[in-house]
Amino acid sequence: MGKKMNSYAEDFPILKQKVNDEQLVYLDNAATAQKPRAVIEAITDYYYHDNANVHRGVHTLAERATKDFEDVRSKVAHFINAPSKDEVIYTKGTTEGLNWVAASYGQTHVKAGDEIVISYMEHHSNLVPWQQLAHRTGAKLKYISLQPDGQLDMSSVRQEITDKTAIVALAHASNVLGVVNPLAEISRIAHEHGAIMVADGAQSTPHMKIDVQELGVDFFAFSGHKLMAPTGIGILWGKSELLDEMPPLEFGGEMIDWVQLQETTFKKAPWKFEGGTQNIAGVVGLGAAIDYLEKIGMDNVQKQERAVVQAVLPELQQIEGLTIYGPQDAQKRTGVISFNLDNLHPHDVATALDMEGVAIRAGHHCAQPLMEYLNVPATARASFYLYNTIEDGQRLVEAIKATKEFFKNGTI
Amino acid sequence: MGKKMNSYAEDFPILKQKVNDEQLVYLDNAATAQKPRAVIEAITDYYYHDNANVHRGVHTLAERATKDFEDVRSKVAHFINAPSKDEVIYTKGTTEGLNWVAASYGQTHVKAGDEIVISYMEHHSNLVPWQQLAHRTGAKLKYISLQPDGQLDMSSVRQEITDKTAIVALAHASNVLGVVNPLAEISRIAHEHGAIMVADGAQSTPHMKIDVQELGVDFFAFSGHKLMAPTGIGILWGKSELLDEMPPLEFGGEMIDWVQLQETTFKKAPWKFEGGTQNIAGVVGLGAAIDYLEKIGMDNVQKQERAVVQAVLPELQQIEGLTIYGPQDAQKRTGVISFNLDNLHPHDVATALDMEGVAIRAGHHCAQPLMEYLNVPATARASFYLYNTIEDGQRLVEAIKATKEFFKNGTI
Amino acid sequence: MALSKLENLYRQMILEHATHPHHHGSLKKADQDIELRNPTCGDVLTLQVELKDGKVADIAFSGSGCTISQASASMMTDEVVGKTPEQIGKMVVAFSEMVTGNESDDVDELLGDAAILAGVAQFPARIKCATLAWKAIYQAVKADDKKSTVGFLRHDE
Amino acid sequence: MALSKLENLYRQMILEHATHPHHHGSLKKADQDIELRNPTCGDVLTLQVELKDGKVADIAFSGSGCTISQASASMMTDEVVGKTPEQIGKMVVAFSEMVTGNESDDVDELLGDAAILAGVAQFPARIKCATLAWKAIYQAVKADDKKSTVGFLRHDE
Ligand SMILES: Cc1ncc(COP(=O)(O)O)c(C=O)c1O
Ligand SMILES: Cc1ncc(COP(=O)(O)O)c(C=O)c1O
Repeated sequence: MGKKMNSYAEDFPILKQKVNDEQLVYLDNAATAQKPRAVIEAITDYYYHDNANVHRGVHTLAERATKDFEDVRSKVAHFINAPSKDEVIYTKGTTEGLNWVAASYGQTHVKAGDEIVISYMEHHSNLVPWQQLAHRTGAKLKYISLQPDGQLDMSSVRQEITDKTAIVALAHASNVLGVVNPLAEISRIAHEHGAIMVADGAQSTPHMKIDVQELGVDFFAFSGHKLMAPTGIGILWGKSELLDEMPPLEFGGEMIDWVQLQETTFKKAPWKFEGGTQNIAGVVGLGAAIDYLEKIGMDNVQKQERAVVQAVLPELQQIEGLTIYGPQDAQKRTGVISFNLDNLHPHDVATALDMEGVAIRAGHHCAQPLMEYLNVPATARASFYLYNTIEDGQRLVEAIKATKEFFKNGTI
Repeated sequence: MGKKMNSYAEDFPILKQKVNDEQLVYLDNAATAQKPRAVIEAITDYYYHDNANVHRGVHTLAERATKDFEDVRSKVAHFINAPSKDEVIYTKGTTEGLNWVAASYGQTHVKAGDEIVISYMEHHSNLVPWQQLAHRTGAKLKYISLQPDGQLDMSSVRQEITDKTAIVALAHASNVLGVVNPLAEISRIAHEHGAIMVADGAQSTPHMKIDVQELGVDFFAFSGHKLMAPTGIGILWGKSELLDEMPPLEFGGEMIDWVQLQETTFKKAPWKFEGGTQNIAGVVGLGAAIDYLEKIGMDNVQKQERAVVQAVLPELQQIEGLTIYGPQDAQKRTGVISFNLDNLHPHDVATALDMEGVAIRAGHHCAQPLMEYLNVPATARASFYLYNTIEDGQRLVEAIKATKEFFKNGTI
Repeated sequence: MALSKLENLYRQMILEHATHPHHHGSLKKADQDIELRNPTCGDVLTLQVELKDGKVADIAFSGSGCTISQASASMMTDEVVGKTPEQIGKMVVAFSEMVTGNESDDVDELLGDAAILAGVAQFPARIKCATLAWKAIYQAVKADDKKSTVGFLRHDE
Repeated sequence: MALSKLENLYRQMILEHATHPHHHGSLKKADQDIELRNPTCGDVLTLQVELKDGKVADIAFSGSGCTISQASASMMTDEVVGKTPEQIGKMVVAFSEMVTGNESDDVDELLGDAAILAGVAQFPARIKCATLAWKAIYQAVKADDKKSTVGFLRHDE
C-alpha cells in the first residue's frame, strides 16, 4: 500500500486549510461529514439555474425543480435497495425520521403494557423518542446490554425481546463504540415476536452498502449531512404497508389531497408526510452526494476506511494510558474510535489536539446512558471517512503523544 | 421614474436565462424567491471553510459553525424586532412552525368546547393544523369572512372571536388576494377575549418591515425560502412565557439537558425545540439574506414593489375579460396578483405565459377553501419581488394579451 | 412569437373537443362511478361507465378542468366504447407512454384521435392534466388491480 | 510545535488548582446547594454555600469536569469567601467579560488569582468550562434573580 493511498481529499476543498497554523486533519466525521466539490456545485447550480417551488408549478423552472426533486427519491430508493421510491420520505435528518416513527406509528400502535426495546448504546435521537412514547402510552422501555467489548449481547437481545414487544429500535452502527449491530438477525427475532424493527442508520449509511430488504427492518432513518450531503435533509424509509397506516404529522402544503372547511383528505405516502415546502436544494445536494459515493462504490468506501483503521488502531493501542472503547480488533470496527487518555478530561485532550490541527470531538456524544454504562463522564472520539488517509491517522497518533507529554506534569 | 428602475436583478444570476427562447421573467415569488449571489456564496463559503456540527464541538471548525449559527439567531431577532434571541426557533419553514404551535401549545391548552378562529383566506398550512387540532381536542373551528374586495371583514372578526376563543390564527398577508391583514388590531381583540394570536408571516416577512411587538402577536412564523434564503429553513418566533410552557416535539440531539434511562430533562427554549442536527448551512444562508435585505432596507423593498404594482395593475385592469381578485386599489395591495382570463382555465394561461418566458403559478395556491369561497376552481397568480421591474410587469401584460388572442377562437 | 409553439399542444382538434366535449354529462345506470382529482390544479373529473358483455357499453364524464384535461377526457370516452378492460389496459399504457415521450408505432391504431395528445410530451407540467381521464377509466375497469404497472398511475402527484 | 500555544490556557497555576483543588468536598451546613451541568461535555458541578452576616462564610464544590472547569471552580471558591452577593455579582460579570475577551483594568483586583483564566478567551470552545462555577455561585447567592444581565448566564448552551 503506497503512502498517498487516495486522492479523495482533493475533492474536498475545506480540507485544504490551516487551523491553528497546522494543516487541518478533520476527524469529526461521525458528527458531520465534509462535502465534495460536486455536492456544493450541485447546490449552487440549482440556485443559479433551476430554483423554484416543486409540484405546484406549471412553468419551466418549477417543472425542472420537481423533476430533480422526485428523481432523487428514486436515486435514494436504489441506494438503500428500497422496493419502491414511494417508501422514501424526505425529513430534516435522522432525528426527525425516528421521531416521526415514534409519534405516528408508535402513538397509534403501542399501548399500555407493551414493551419497546432499545439498547444501552443508543444515541439520544433513538432513545428519547421511545422513552417519551413509553411515558405517553404506558409502555415499558427496556434496554439490551452490551458485551465487554461493546458489541450487543445477543443473549440479552433474545431475553429482552418478548411477545409483549411492540417495537425494537437499534442503531445499525454505534456513534461511540464503532460496532455494527447484526440487524438482519435481530429483525428476524423481532418479527418472530410480532414486533417491528426500527433502524437508526445515521452512522452506517455513510460508510457501507445498505440493503434495507436484506436487513429485514421495517423502518430505516438516516441523515444527509453525515453522508457528504447538505445539512437539513434526511431520509426515512418505511415499508409501504406500515406507512399507509400512519397518520401524517405536519399539515399543509403538498401533503394534502383535498381541504374542506372542516375535513381534509391527505395524499398517499411519501407525500402525506412532507408538509410545507421541502429542503429542495438539500434534496438536490443529497442526490449529488449519492452519485459521488456510488461512483466510488460503497464497498470501496468501506475498504478504504478499514485500511486506515487497520493502520491506526495498533499504534493507538500502543500508547500507554490510552483506553480505547469498543472492539480491539480492527476487523470488527467502523471508523469511529472513542478513547480516553490517562486521567485527562477528554475536553482537554480535544483542545490540545485542535492546537495540533486535529479536529476530534469530546463529550457524551449524545449518548449519556452509554457513558453511565461505561462509567465515564465523557470520551474523546476520532472518526474517519473516505477522504482521511493513513497520514491523517499518523497525525492523530502524534498529537495524542504530544498531548500526553504536555500534560505529563499532571492535572486532575 | 426612469425605465430601468432598479439594478437589483443584477444580483440574481438565475434571472439571466432564456426559457422557451424568451428572456425569463420570474413572477412566482409567492411560491419561492430567487437567491442573490450573496446568499449562494454564503452557503458555499460555509461548506468550503467552516462546515462542522454545532454546539457539541471543541475544535475550531465546530466553534466557528456554532458562532455563525447563534449569531444568525440574534440577527433574526433584530430583523423582526423580537425582544430576545431566545425566542427565535429554527424550523423547516412556516408550515412546520405553525404545526408546532398547534401540536405543542394547542394540544396542551385547547380543550373541548373551545374555539379556534381562522379566516377563509388561509393557506392550508395555517388551516389544516388547526382543523386537525380541533378534531383531536373537540374544539370548534370558525372562519372569519371576507369583504367583496378580499379584505378581512372586521365585523366578522368581532363576531367570531368570543370568550370561548382560545386561538386566533391569521395570515399577515394573503398568498392569493394580495391583502395585508390588520393584525395589531385583531391581536388586541383576541387578547381582550383571552385568546392568543398566531400569525402566518410567510407572505409578509419578505416584503415589509416586521415588528412582532407592534403587531402584538404571540407567535409569528415565516419561511426563509420566500425571503431569498435557502430552502429548508424557517423561523418560529414566540413569546418566551408561552414557549416556556410548551413541551418539545422532536427529541434527540442538542435539545436535551440530561438523559437517564427512564427520564429526560430538556434545555430551555429555543433549543428544546431544535431536535437533531439543524440545517446549519440554511441558517447561514438566512443570515446572508437578512443582511442583503436590511442593507436595502425593508421600507425600500416595499416601495420598490409598490411602484411596480402601481404601474402594472391599471394595465391589467384594462384587459377585457381579465378578473383580478382582491382589492382593485394598488395602495391596498402587496405584489401578489391573482386573476382569471375569460373562461380559460388558469392552467392553460400559465402554460401560454411560460411559452412567453413569463413564470406564473396556476392552481388553488394551497387555499382550496378560499377557491370555494371565491367560487372558482383555480386562479392564475403573478407575484412580484424586489428584483422585478416595471418592464417585467409589461411583459406580463403583453403575454396575457397574446394568450387571449391565441385562444380567441374559443375553448371551454 | 413564442406562442406559436403552443400550437403543438393546443391543436385545433383538441380545442374543439374541449369546447364541445363528447360524452359529457351523466349516465342513468352506471356500473362504475369514479371521482378523481388533480389536487395540483383543482381539477375534478367524474366518470361513469356502463359495462355489458364484458365491454364498455356507455360512458359519461363531468367536472371541471383545463383544456387539456377536458379534451383528453372527451377523446378517451370516444375511444373506449366497445372495448374490453384488457384492451383498455393496453390503451392506457400506450397513452401513458406516449405523453411521457415514448411513443410507439401503433398509437394511432390503439388510441385513434387521442393520439393527437402526443404533443403534451413537450409540456411536462401538463402531463397530469392529460392523464387524469385515463387514470379514471383504468380504475373504473380494473378496480381490483392493486399495484398498477402504469407509471403515472402510481405517482400521486 | 503548536502545543506551545496551549500554555496560554493551561498555565502552571491552573494545572495546580485542577490537580489539587481548593474547597473540594462538601459542607455540613449549607444555605445553598446547587447542581449545575454542562450538557455539552458531561460536566457536573455541585456547589454548597454557607452564608453568615450577608457574606459567604464557607463554600465547597464537587463533581467532575475538565481541567479548566475544575481549576476555575477552585479559584472561584478562594475568591468569594467573605464577599457579599453584590460583590460577587460584580465579580461574575467581570469574569464573564474577561473570558469573552473584554478584560477590564481591574480584573486582577476583582478576581485575584482567577484573573489568570483570561487566556480562555482565546479558546472559545472552552468558555463554558470556565464559567460553569461562576454561573453556580451567581445562582447560589442571587437565586431570586429571574432575568440575569450576565450574557453567559442566559445562554444555556
Ligand atoms: C400564506 C402562506 N402560509 C404558509 C405557507 C407555507 O410556507 P412553507 O411551504 O414554506 O412552509 C405559504 C407558502 O406556500 C404561504 O403563502
Ligand atoms: C447513531 C446516531 N443516531 C442519530 C443521530 C442523529 O442524527 P441527526 O442529528 O442528523 O438527526 C446521530 C448523529 O448525531 C447518530 O450518530
